[in-house]
Amino acid sequence: MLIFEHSVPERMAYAQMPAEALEADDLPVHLLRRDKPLLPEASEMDVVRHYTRLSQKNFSIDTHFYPLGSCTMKYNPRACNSLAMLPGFLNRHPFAPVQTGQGYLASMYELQEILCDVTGMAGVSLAPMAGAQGEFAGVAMIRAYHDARGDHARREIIIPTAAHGTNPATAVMCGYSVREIPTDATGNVDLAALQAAVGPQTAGLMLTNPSTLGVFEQQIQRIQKIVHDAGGLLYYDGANLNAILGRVKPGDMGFDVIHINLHKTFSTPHGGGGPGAGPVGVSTRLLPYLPIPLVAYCDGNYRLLTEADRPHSIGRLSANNGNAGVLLRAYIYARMLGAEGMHRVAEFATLNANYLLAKLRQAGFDIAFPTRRASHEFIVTLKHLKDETGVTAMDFAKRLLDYGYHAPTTYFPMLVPECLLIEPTETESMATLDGFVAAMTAILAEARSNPELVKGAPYTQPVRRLDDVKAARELDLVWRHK
Amino acid sequence: MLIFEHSVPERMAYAQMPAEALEADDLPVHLLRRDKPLLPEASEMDVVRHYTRLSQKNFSIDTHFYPLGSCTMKYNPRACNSLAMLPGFLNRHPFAPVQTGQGYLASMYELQEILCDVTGMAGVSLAPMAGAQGEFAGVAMIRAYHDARGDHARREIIIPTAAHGTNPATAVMCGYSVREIPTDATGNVDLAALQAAVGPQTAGLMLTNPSTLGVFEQQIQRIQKIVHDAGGLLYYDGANLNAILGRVKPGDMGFDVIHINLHKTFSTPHGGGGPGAGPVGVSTRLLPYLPIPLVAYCDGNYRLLTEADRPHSIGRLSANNGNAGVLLRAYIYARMLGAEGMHRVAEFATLNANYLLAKLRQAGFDIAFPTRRASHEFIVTLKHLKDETGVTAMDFAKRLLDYGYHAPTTYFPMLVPECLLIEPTETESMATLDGFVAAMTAILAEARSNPELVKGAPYTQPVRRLDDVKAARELDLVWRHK
Amino acid sequence: MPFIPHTDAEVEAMLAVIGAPNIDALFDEIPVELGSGKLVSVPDALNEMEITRLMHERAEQDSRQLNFIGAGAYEHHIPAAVWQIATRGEFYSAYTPYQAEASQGTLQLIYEYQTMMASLTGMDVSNASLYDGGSALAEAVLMAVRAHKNATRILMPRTVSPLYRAVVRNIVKNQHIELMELDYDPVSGTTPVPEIAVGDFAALVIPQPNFFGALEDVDALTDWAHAHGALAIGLVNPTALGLLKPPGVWGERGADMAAGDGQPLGAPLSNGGPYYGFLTCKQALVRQMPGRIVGRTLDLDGKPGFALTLQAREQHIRRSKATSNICTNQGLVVTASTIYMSLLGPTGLRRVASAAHANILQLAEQLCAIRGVTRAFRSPCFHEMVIQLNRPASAVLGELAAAGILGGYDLCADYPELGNAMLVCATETKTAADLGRYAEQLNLCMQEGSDADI
Amino acid sequence: MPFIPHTDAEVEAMLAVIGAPNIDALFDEIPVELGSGKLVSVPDALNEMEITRLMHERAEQDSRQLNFIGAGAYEHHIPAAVWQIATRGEFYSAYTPYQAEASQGTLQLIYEYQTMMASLTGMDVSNASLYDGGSALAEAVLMAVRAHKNATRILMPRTVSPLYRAVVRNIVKNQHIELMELDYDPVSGTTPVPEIAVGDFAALVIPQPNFFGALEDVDALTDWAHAHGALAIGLVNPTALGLLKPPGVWGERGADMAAGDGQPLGAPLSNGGPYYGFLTCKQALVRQMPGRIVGRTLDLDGKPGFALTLQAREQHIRRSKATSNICTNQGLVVTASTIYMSLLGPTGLRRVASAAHANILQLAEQLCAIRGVTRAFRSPCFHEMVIQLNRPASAVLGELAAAGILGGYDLCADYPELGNAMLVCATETKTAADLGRYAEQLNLCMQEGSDADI
Ligand SMILES: Cc1ncc(COP(=O)(O)O)c(C=O)c1O
Ligand SMILES: Cc1ncc(COP(=O)(O)O)c(C=O)c1O
Repeated sequence: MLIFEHSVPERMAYAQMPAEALEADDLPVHLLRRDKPLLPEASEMDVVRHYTRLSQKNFSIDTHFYPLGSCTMKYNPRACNSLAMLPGFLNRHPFAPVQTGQGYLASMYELQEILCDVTGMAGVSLAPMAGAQGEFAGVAMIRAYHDARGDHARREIIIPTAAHGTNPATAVMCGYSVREIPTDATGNVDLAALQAAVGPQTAGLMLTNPSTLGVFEQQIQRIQKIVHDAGGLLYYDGANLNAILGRVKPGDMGFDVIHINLHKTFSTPHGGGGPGAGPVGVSTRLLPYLPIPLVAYCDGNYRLLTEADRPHSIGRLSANNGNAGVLLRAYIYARMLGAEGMHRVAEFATLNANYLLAKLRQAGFDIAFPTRRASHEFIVTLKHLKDETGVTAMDFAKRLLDYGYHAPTTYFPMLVPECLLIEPTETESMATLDGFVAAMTAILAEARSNPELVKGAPYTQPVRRLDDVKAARELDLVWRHK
Repeated sequence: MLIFEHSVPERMAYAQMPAEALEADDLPVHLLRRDKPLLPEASEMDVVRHYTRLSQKNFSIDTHFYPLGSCTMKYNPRACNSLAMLPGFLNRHPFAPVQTGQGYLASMYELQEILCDVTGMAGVSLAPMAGAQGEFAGVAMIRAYHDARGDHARREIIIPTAAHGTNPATAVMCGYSVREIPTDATGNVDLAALQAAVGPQTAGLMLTNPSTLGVFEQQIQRIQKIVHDAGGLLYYDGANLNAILGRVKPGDMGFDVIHINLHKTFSTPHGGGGPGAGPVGVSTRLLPYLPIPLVAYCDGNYRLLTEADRPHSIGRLSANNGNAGVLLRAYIYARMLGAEGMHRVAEFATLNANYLLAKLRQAGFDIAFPTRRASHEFIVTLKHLKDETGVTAMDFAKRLLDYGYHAPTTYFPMLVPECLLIEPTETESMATLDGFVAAMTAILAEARSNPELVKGAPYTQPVRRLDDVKAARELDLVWRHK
Repeated sequence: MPFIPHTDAEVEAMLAVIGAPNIDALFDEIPVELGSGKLVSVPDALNEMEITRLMHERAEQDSRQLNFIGAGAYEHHIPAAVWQIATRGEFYSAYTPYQAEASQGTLQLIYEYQTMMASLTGMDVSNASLYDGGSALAEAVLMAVRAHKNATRILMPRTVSPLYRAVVRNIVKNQHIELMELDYDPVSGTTPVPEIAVGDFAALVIPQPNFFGALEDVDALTDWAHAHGALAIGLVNPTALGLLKPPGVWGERGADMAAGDGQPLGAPLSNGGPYYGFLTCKQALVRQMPGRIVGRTLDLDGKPGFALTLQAREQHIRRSKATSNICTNQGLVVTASTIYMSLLGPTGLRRVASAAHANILQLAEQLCAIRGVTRAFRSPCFHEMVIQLNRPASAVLGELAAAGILGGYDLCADYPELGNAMLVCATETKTAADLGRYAEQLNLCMQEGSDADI
Repeated sequence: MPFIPHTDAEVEAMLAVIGAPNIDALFDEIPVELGSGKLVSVPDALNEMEITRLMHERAEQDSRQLNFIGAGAYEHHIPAAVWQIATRGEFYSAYTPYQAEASQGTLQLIYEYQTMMASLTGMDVSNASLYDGGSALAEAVLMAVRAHKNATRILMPRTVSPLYRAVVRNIVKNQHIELMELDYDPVSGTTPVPEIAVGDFAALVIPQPNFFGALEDVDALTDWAHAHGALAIGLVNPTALGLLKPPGVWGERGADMAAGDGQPLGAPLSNGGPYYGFLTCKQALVRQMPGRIVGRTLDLDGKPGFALTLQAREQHIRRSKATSNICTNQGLVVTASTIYMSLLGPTGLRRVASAAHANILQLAEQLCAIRGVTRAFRSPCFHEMVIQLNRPASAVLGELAAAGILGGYDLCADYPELGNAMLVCATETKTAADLGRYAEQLNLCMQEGSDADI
C-alpha cells in the first residue's frame, strides 16, 4: 500500500502543525498556490507505521550479509550515527561564524590530515559529495593544471574498459573525450595499448586500483611512467581503497590525484543510495586547484578557506560545505580504528576475499582470474553454467535472496560474461562466509537439477521477479488517484 | 539462531572494550570469578544484526493494529522518546544535588499537577513503577490509614470477580484477605452481594471503572456510599482511565485512591513488557501516606521530599526515583495533548470502540453486553461459534495474526467464556477499524467453512502455534552448549 | 487533535453506524451528577516544535558534571547500538508478549537474557525482570519466606544499601516478616559471621560488594546461612560479577538466589530510572519465582520457539495466590541490557570491572594523600569506597558541586557513627585527568575549608 | 581490532584454506618498491567510550545560538519521527537498490518521494535526488542545453544565490556553456523581464523566492523565456511551495523544469550537509533527466512492485554518453524528507510557510523601526528580506553574535552595490519573544555602534 492510499482529505498529524498564521494577504494573488499538492494527509501514527513497515522490506548491512562488489558494504558503527547527530553538530548553520563551529572544524581538519596520510597525498579537500563528484573535481583539476600551463592540446582522458561508468561520464562532463584501452587476460592494463594511446593529446589516465576486476595492477609503476612521460596526469579512482588501506599509498605509486569514497572505505552508511562523500587528495602540483572549502588552522582557530584564499581553486562544487554530516561519521570511524586498526582493514578484507575465493573454487565455481590473488573482491563467472543450464548470473543472484544473502554485483565489470563481483569486507566473520558458500553451492546444485526453480527466483521476497522492461516501456513514475 | 550460536571463543567487539587494566591483585583470590560467564563472544556487527533481525519478529504499535483489550495500545509519539533521552536527562545521577536537576524536577512537579487535575484527587505521587506497584501503594495507604486510626479489625479487601489479577494479588501482598463479589448480567457490580459483603472487617473495595468488561459502572455512587458507610475506603484501578479522560474524574466519584497506568493512558511505550509507571492519586485523607519521593516547589526551587518531610508516608518503593524516564515521556505527551486534546482522548477512544462494536455486531458477532454502551473497549464472545465449529477464541486470535492484526486480549476477563476483549484506542483510523472488521468477518466464514484452517493458525509468523504445555512441563529456561 | 486521525466526515459516518447523534451520547451511561470532568489546570497543547524547545531548555538546565556518585546507580559507557536498537519501534512499542507467535523477537531476547543473567550470577534460572534492585530484593525476601515455609525472619546486614533496606521494609512489612539488622565490623566495613547460635531465619542477605563498596566474605556467610537452615540471598552488582565470584558458587553449596539492579548493564543514570531488578535462583526454587519467565518449546511443525511459561505462578492466573502482584516489568531496559551484555561479552565486562576497580584504587591513593581525608575501612573494595573528612561532608560536597564535581554520596544521615563520611565511586568512565581533577579540587576544599573553620 | 570479528584460530584456518602462510602473503602482488603504506599521522585508536566523550565535548563547543541566517539553508522544526525512522538500519545501511526485490522499502519510498516532489513543483516527473541545490541547478542547466540542442547560453539572474551561481559555473564551465547574468531592479530587488530582443538561449533560470527573499514575477519571466525559444527553469524553495504557485503552472505553459535544495524538508542545518538537490521536469524531458528514477511495474505474479528504471540514461550503462556522472545520490536525506512531507501533509507545509512568512513580516516591522535600519527592497517576500544598515554589517553581525544571535548573512562581498546590507531570515521556529530579542539587541548595537562611530 502506498502512503497516498492511507491519505484521507483533511486528516492531519496535528502535533506537527504550527498554529494557523494570518492569511498572507500581502502576497500578490497570482503568485499563490491554488491546488493542494499531493502530499499525504495522514496521522502521525499512519506515517510512522507505514515507513517502519516499508523499511522492513529492505535488505541491509544491519540485517544481511551484503557482498556487493565495488560497494564495500561493511558494518557502519552505530556510534558514528549517534555522535554525528549530536544537537551541537546538527543545529549549526553552515554560515554561522567560525567561532561557533570549532568542534566541527577541528574534526574536519583532522580528517583532512588523516586522509592525506592514508592516500600519501600532499593535500585533501573534503568538498566533493560523492565519488563521482570527487572524480569531477579531480579531472577538473587536471584540466586546470594543463590550462594554467597553456597546454590546451590535451583533450583526451584514457580509461581502461573495466572502469566504473562514472569515470568516462566524468571525463565528458569536464569537456574531455574518452579513449578506452583494454585489459589483458590476467586483468592488468594492456601496456602496449596504453603506450599506443598516449600522446600530446593525453590529459590523463583514470585508473582504479585494485581494479574493478578485483586484482592489483602489477605494472602500476610502468603505467605511471608511460603516462607521465607523455605529459599526462594520473587519476586514481580510490573506490577500492579498502583493499590497500594502510598497505600501500596511491601517492607512493606516483599518482597525482585520487578520490576516496568515504561511504565505502570509511564506512559511512550508504543510506539506500547516499549520501556519500568523495574527498580528493592531490600531489603537490595540483594543490592550488583543490576545490573549496578547505579547513585551515591558524592562530589557534580553525576556519574555512574560500576563493579569496585560494584564487586558483576550481571553486566550490556545493553551495555549502559538502556532506558535512557524512564527513563527521568518517572522522569518528577513523578515530575509532586508529592507525593500527586502519592497517588491519585491508589485511582482513583481503583475507576474507581470498578465503571466499578459495572456498568457492573448491565448490566448483569458475574464478574469472584464477591465477591472481584476490584483492578485497573477486569475480566468479557463470558463463559455463549458463551454457549448460540456461541459468544466468541474474537468476543466481535472485536465488541468493531466497537464501537470505544479498546478491553480489552482477554484470559489472562488463567485460567478464555472467559475472558476480563478490566483496565480503573485513567485518564479516568466517561463519558468515561459510554460510554464503553453502548457499552458493546449494544453488549450483539447484541450477543443474532444477534450473526452472532458479530462474523463477526469488520466492521469499515482498515481490517476485520484477518486470524491468515493462518498467521502462510503460513509465509509471508518479502515483495518481485512480 | 540464538546470539550464543553466533558466539566464538575470543571474539570481541573491540570498540566496546576499555583497555586491559592491571590485574586486580589486591583482591583476595577466593573472591574472584574463575569461570567465564556465558555472555556472547560476538562482533559488534553480529550483535547489531542479530537484534535488529530479532526485532523484526515482533508485532508492535509501530507496525500493526494492536487492539489488546485492557492494554491501551495507542501511538507512542516519537518525540516523547527523543526528548526524554536528551543527554541532560539521561546523564543525571539520581542523587545529584537538586540544583543540577531543576529541568527534570519542574517537569515532574507539573506532571503531579496534571495528574491531580485528571483524577480529581488532592495529591499524586509519581513513585510507583507500574500499575501493580501503584495498587500496592494504594492499598498500603488504605492500611496505613486504618492503622493510624487504630482500626485494626479491617482485614478484608472486596474485589469484583471481573477484576484484573493484580488487584487480589496486591491485596494479599498488603496483608489483606480478599473477598470476591460477583458481577450482574449487565456488567455492573452485584449491589446486593456488595451490601452483604461489607462490614467492620472491610478495609476497602478495589474497583476498575470502566470495568474490565468494558462498561461504565452505572451504580458507582451507590457503591461508593455502601463502602464508605461501612467504614471502608475506595480504590480505583485506573488502568482504564483512557475511557474517561477529561469526561469524569474518579475524585468526583468519591474515590479515595487511584493508580494510573501511564504506559496506557499517557502513551508511554510498553517496551515489550515495561517499564511502566503507576502514579497514585489520593483524596485529602490519604495525603499524609503518599509514597516518597514527592516533588515540592518552594522558594523558586524544586526539590524531592523524603521521609524527613513526610513522616507518615508509606515510604519509598524504589531505591531511586521510580521510573523517571517513563514519567518524562508521560509529561511530554500530556503537554502535547493539552487540556483540549486530553478531553478528546476519551471521546475518540469511545467512538472507536462503539463503532467497532456496531460493525462487528452487524457482521454477526456476539457481544457480551449487548445492551450496554462500550466504553473504550468491549467484549465479543465466541461461545456459540465454539459450540458450533470447535473454533476457540484462541484459534480465532491466532488466525488474526495471519491477517496482519494483533489479537485482542483472550480469556480475560475470565467470566465471559471464549472472550475477546477489544480495545482499538483513539489513535486508530476508521480505515484500520474497517480492515479489522473485514478480517474478523473473513475468519468467521473460515471457522464455519474450514474450522481446521483456523485451528492450525498462524501460518505466516516466524513460528507456527507453540506448544505451551511442553514449555511448562519440560522447562527449558536457559540455553546450554550442546 | 494531536494523535487522533479522525476527520469530521469520518466521525459523522461512524456515529451513523453506531446510531448515536453525537459523541457525547456515547457517554450517556455515566451519571450526570458526576460532573463534567473538565480539566482546569492542564495547560494548553504545545505542538512538537514547542515542546521540543521547552525540553531542550530543561535538559540543558540539568547540567553535566563530573560524577563520582554511585550508591546504587553507576555511570558506565553505554554503546550507541544499545538504545538505537532497543528503541526500534518493534521493541519499543510492543506489549508484553502474550501472543507468542507474533512476539518471537521479544521472547527470544528474554530467553537470551535469562541465560546470560543466570550464568552471570551462577544460578540456574532467571526471571524476565522486576522493577529495580530494591524491589527485587524485596521479592527475593518474600520468595525465601515462601520457600522456607517455617520462618519469617530475615537477616539484613547494615552493609546493604539503606535505600534497599527501606524498600524491602516498606514492601514486606504488612506480611509479618521481620527484618533483623546485622551490624558491620567498624574496621573492615564488612559483615562478620553472625554470632547467633540457632534461630528461625528464612534467609540471610549477602551484599557483594556491599554498600560501602567493600567485599564481604561471601563464602563464610553463605555457609553460615546454610548451616543454620536459612537461605542465602546474594545481592550483587552485575558489573562486579565480571570479576567476582558469582553467588551460585559462594561457599560450599552456593547461594540460593541472587538479586540486584541491572542498571549498570546498559541503563543510563536517567534521574533514577527506569532501571530493572534481576532475580535468579537455583532450579529447586523456580516455582517460587515471581515475575515472567520465558521458556523454549516447539511449534506445530517441531520448530523451536519461545513462549511465556510457568504462568500459574502469576497474578493473571493465580490471582490472590500468585507469587507476586507484578505484571508489567521493565522489559525495554532488559532489552537494552541484553544488547549491552552481548556487545561487551565476558571479556568486555571483565575489563569494565577491572578498569573501574583500578580507578578507585588510584583515586583512593590520591584522595587519601590529602590532609584531613582518610579511608574509612580496611577491606578490599570493588569500585566504591568510604572516605572520612575532618570537615562536614555536606559542606565539602557543596563546594565540589560548585566546581562541577559530584564528589560522592553523603553517609551522615544513614551512618552517623561514621562521622563526616562519604561514599565515592569511580567507574571505567573516569580518566586519569578526571581523577586528578577531583583530587586537586578536594585538596582545595579541604585547605580552604579548614582555614574557614578556624 | 575494531569491527573485525576474526579470532586467531579462524585466521589460521582461513589461511590454511587459501594455502597462504600469513596475511602478508596475500599482498604479494603489490610491488615492494611501493613502500609499506605505514600510516604516520593517524592517531591511535579511541574506543567508543573515548570517542563519545571527545565528540560530546566538541559538539558542546559548537554552541546553539538564536539563528536568523538563511541564505539557502533553513532552520525548521523536524519531527522526531523523521530521523528515528530514517536511521533504522534497514534504510540507513542499505545500498542503492540494485536488487529490486530485496529493496522494495527504499524503492517504494523513492516512488512516493517522486510523486510528492513532482506534485509540489507542479511537474510530471522527479528523479531520486542530486547532491544539493547548487549541483541540481547545474544539472538542470546541462539538461536544458541537451534538450534545447541549438543553444548553449543560459540566462542567470543575479537574484540567484551567488553560491549557486558559483557552483553552476564551476560544474558547467568545461562544456562551453555560457552563463549570462541578468541584473535586478534596484527598487524591487527582482529580475525584470529581459530586454534582449532575440537570442540563442537554452534556458532562463527563475528563482522563487529569489536570494533576497523577494518574489519574482514568475509568470512574465516564464512566458518571456518560452516566447524566446528558451526553456524555463524554476529554482524554488520547497517550503515556499506550500504557499506559492508551483513552477509547473507559471505563465501560460508552465516552467519546464524545477530544481532546488530539499534541505528545508527535513534535513537539519548540520554545518551545510548532507542536504539534497531535487530536480523535476515535464514528461517530454524525462529522457534527459540525470540521476536515478524509480518506476512502478509488475512482478511475475502480476503484483505491483518498484524498480530503478530508465537506466539507459545513467553512467553505469551509458558511460561517456550518460546524462550525468552522478551515481551515489543523497538517498537517506530523501528518506527523511519523504517522511517529513508525509507528516506535514499539504496543510502542515502551508502552515509552516505562512508562519515563516508572518514572522518575517513582523520582524521586518520591528527591525525597520530601529534608527539606521531600512528595508532594501519593496517587493513582497517569503521568509527572508534584505536590510540595510548605517553601520558596517560585519561589525553589527559580530556584536549580535557576541550576544548569542546570528543576525543574518552579510551581503557586502556579493552585492557591494547594496552597501551595508544583510539577508535576514525568520522561519516558523521563531517565537514572538525571539523576534523581540533580536530587535532589542539590534537596537542596542545600532545605538552603541553609532555612538562608537562618533
Ligand atoms: C570503482 C568506482 N568508482 C567510482 C564510483 C562512484 O562513486 P559514487 O557512487 O560515490 O559517486 C564507484 C561507486 O559505485 C565505484 O565503485
Ligand atoms: C485493569 C488493570 N489493572 C491493573 C493492571 C496492572 O498494571 P501493570 O501491568 O502496570 O502492573 C493492568 C495491566 O495489565 C490492568 O489492565
